[in-house]
Amino acid sequence: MTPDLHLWLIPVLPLIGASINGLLGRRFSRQAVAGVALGFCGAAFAWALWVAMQLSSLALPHTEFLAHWIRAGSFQVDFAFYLDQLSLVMLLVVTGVGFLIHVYSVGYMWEEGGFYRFFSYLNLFMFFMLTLVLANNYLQMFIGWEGVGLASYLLIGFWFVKDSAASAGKKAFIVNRIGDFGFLIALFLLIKHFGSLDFQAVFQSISKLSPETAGGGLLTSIGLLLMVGAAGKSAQLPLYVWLPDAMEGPTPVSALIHAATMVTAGVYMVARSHVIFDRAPTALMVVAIVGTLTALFAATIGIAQTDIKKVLAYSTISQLGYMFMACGVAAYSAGIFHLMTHAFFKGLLFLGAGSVIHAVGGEQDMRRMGGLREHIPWTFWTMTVATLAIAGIPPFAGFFSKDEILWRAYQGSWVYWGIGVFTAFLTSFYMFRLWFMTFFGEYRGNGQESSAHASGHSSPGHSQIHESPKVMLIPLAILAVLSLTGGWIGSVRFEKFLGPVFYTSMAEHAALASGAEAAAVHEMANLEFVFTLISVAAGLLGLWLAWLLYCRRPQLPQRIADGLGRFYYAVANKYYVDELYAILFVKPVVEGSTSILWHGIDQNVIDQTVNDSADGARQISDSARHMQSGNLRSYAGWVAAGAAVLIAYMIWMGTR
Amino acid sequence: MVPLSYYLILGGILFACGVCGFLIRRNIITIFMSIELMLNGVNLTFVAFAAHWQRLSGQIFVFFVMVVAAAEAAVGLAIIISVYRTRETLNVDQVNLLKL
Amino acid sequence: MLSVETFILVSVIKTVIALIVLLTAVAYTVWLERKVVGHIQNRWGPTRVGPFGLLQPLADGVKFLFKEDLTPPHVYKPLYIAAPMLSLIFALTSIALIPVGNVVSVGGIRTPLEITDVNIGLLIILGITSMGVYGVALAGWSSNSKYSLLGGLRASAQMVSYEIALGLSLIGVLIMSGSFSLRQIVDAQGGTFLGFIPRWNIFQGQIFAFFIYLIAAFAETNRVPFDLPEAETELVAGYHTEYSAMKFAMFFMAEYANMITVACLASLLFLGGWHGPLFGPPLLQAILPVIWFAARIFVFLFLYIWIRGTLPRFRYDQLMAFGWKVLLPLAIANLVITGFIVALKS
Amino acid sequence: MIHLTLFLVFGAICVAGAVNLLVQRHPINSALSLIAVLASLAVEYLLLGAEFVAAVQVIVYAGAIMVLFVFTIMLLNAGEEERTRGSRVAMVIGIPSLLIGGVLLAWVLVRHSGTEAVLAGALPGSPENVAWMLFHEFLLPFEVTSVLILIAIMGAVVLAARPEATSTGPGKES
Repeated sequence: MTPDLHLWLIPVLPLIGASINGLLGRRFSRQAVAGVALGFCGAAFAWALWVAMQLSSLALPHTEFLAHWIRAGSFQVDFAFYLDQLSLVMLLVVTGVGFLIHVYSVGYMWEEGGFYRFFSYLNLFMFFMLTLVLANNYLQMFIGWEGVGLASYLLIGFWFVKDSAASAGKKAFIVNRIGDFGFLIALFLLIKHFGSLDFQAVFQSISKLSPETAGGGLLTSIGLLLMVGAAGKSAQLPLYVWLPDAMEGPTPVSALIHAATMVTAGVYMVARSHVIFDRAPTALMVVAIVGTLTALFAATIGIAQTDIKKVLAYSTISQLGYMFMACGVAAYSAGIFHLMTHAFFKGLLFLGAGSVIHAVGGEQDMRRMGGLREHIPWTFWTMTVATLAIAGIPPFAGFFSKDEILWRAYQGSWVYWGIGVFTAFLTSFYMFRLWFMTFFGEYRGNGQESSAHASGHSSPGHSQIHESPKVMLIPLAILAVLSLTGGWIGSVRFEKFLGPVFYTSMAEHAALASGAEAAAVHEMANLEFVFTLISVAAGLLGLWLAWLLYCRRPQLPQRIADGLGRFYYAVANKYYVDELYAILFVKPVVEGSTSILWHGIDQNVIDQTVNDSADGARQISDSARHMQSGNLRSYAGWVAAGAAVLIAYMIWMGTR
Repeated sequence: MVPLSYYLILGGILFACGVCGFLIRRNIITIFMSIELMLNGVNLTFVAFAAHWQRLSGQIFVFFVMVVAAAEAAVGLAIIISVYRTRETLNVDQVNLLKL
Repeated sequence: MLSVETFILVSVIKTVIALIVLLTAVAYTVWLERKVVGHIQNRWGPTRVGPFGLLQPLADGVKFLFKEDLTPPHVYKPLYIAAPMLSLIFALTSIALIPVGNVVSVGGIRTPLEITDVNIGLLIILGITSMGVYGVALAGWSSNSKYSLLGGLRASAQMVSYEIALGLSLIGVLIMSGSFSLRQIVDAQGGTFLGFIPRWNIFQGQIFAFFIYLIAAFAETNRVPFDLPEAETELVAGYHTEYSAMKFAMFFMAEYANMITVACLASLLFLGGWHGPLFGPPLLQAILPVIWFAARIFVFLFLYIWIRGTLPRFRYDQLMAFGWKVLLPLAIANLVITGFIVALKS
Repeated sequence: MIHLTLFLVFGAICVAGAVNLLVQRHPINSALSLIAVLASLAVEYLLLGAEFVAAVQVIVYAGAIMVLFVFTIMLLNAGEEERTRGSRVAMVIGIPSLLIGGVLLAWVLVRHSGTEAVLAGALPGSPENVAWMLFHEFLLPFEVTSVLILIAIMGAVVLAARPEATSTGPGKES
């Protein structure tokens, strides 16, 4: 048996931190709160690193049993932890990026109220995320899944006095519920048909089934339902609406939860369930289509956004679309690879954006920024790295992962590839648009004005544009390095590393990869190079266009916008999706609830029943209370009458 | 020899008189005495049945009834005294605060 | 068994004799009291009417009879009239159950020297005595006078309270003899032990009970030192303040009759009843027990009077406290101990 | 025969006392009527052979409980009950009830009289027998009633004692 790694410590450490801060943090100084939060989060990271170092000595997948949880007949769920290459990658990403963002948050949130609360939530999030990642079964994963939703809700609504923050939190929660609904039904189906939720047990029984062809069946349904869950958590097409609103939360939260880790849980889950998807081509296709469309759709919206964090939010959705696209063409390792690099550069982008916002005193509108290059050089350079990375410019991390995805997408269908390349162009365009608008040109903002428009960063001393403190810059620098170098591992090596996870269960697939495909690979190398050039060109084109429009001729975008007219407004208003949803779903539900459930059923049936019975009781009592006259003798009379009736009854019964 | 039913009828009459007294009298002490009358009516039936069934337990019950009556009289009369102290009346119709 | 007619005849004769004897005794107890108290107070007492004033009771009776029977206004008349009668009736009734001697045969008719012998005689006497309180209470209340009312209240409270101690003190004796019948109780005390000590209950460990009984009896009869109900200096005359003439005489007679009853009970229960040395011719032997019995009663009555002439009066709260807090616990203790000993013996 | 006579005589006294209790408007008269009822009931008990019950009836009921009543009446100086017009309810319900009761009584007398005679004195309710029963079969209830009495005593003392009064108030025995 492999050594006991005490994997349970990894999630539990942040939980301890969360409990300490949550229960006692109010009395602690900020330093102590930060110390506790960083200490436990860092300890989890360190433990994860140690686990990674033990990897060579482990027989993967490695499971550690902790306790029995549910035992109902033959159905059994345990608390257990599951470690394989996939979860290890996630583990390192989550703890590493999470730790860096913790560090960053200390600087970012230093002057905020509820400091301890923030870190308590943050640690709580870490706990749930790690539970999700390390889960041994779907149910435990679901705990983490729901838990991160909870933490996300709490953190989005961190500034709960702000109405928009509170409703954004609610929106995130409710939209996620829809996804969870699908997830849950998928779980029920799994229980029903396989009698277990344990990954290994389920996958073992599934791998005995043959792939389902068109028309679908059980696995297709499960896959589609899992995809619904993933779409909710990872903000995919129908259910993406909560993520832009989630930007109401503090920027580190956006970086950690809504860019680097939580939103990728869907990708992780699909990758984890690859056994199911592999045998459900229809579901897989849906995943690919959804991912592709989301990538394109979100990228187009991102072009017209002016809020720096909203741009990044749509960018995130778009990049998540890429990941799903990858998963949808069964290139799970490419998806996970992109997930990792995306965690680096998107986390960096958010943190950089946070630094920018911090610098300009809480301003988030890019139209009021500009020329910040000289004021905040560190932020500028790290953001540059991140932007280049996301735009897919070699040799930055994003290039490798995105290129891999596009190449694999092409193998799936050229349509995916075409849209993917176009999206890459758009991505490059809007990211450089952001870059140019923020750091180049003249400063368009106004110190006094901006301090009034704040999401919390409104203390008077902030009117001067200033660089962020070191505690924020160091994580930026580290993430910048990772964004630069993160891709150098190379997709091939990464794929080989993750190979056991995705191919062990499909022995024939491995044989295919090693045998028949080996010849084709060599042949395709040239083609792949061409494709790489195309995608780089798309990125550079986006850079050039952004330079043209937002640096060289800043008045041009307006003219284009005017020219496009309604279409531009549609894009700027996010295609009115929120409004559409409001009309299609929210309004019917609210109206229906109001007129049928509230006025109709609740007031007219339930309340009416209760009220009528109460009124009836009262009226009866009203007449009956005159029996209680206070007159002793009338009471005695009633007693005597009752006794007489009783005696009469007894006599009658006796004489019968 | 006296038939059993005579005793029972006598007990019934006493009991009925007690009930009537309880219902028609207003003096709280008289009402109390009506209760005692009822108890005695029952006691008579107890004793009569004890003789009828040749079981002594009927007489034992009478003792218990007497004990209860004594306890009741002690407490009840104490209550009457304190009621009289506060309300200055023995008329139950005027001691009617315990309503609504 | 006697025939019904004989039974009734004998009963009537016995009742008449008993009543005459009792009333005479009452009258001469009054005379005795006046004489004794007089001598205690260093005076002569009644001397004028007859030798040694022996006819004084007669004179008193005549006076009461001929005195105007005043009925004060505002009295509640039915009870005002009934109260002294009740008092006297209950006082005289209990004598019916008291045996004064052995069973005698007169003209072939064997009859016990008592009006009737029932096996729960003592209980009936207790019941009758407990009823006696009504006369006092009703008299006090119906007189519609504050002195009477206070006296009546005091008397009834006192009598009810001391009745418990009195009854409990008797239960020791009942345990010893195992019967409620006074005759059997007396029979159980016949003979001697250790050669010369008579088997009276008082010598068989019931000495405490005897003193408890004695004290309770004083209180029951409203005698000094427990004569609070008729404390002249406070309440004029207590419950019979408003009474005069024959009604007053009835109370008077009731009180002394009660004294005699109590003395009889003490003799029967504690002092061996009519047991005593028997000698002489058969006639004397038949009469001697009665004489012994009468002697005990006389001693007892003398004790009554003696105490009246000697002791001061209790305060009322002291009286109640004494009854409830001293006498009653003592009586219970006596009862428990007696029961324990008897249980050990058997 | 003599039993029946005695029963009838004292039964008549009983009923007369009970009715008198009802109709007398002064509580003291009612109390005395009740005493008469109780005393004659004691005689009835004697007729039934329950001599100990009879004695206790007189001693406890007539001699203690009723004394307490009389005492209370005296203490509170309860006056006559004021006259009121008879209530309509009493007329409407009471008189038919009375009639029904009377009919029932007559029916019982006619149907059941003389069927089962009670043997007077056949059941010796002597103190010995009663005590045997009381202290063997009914020991627990007996002890429980003693607790009841104790509680009643304490309750009476607490209720009747004036807060500022000394402990030697009348009417605190039971």
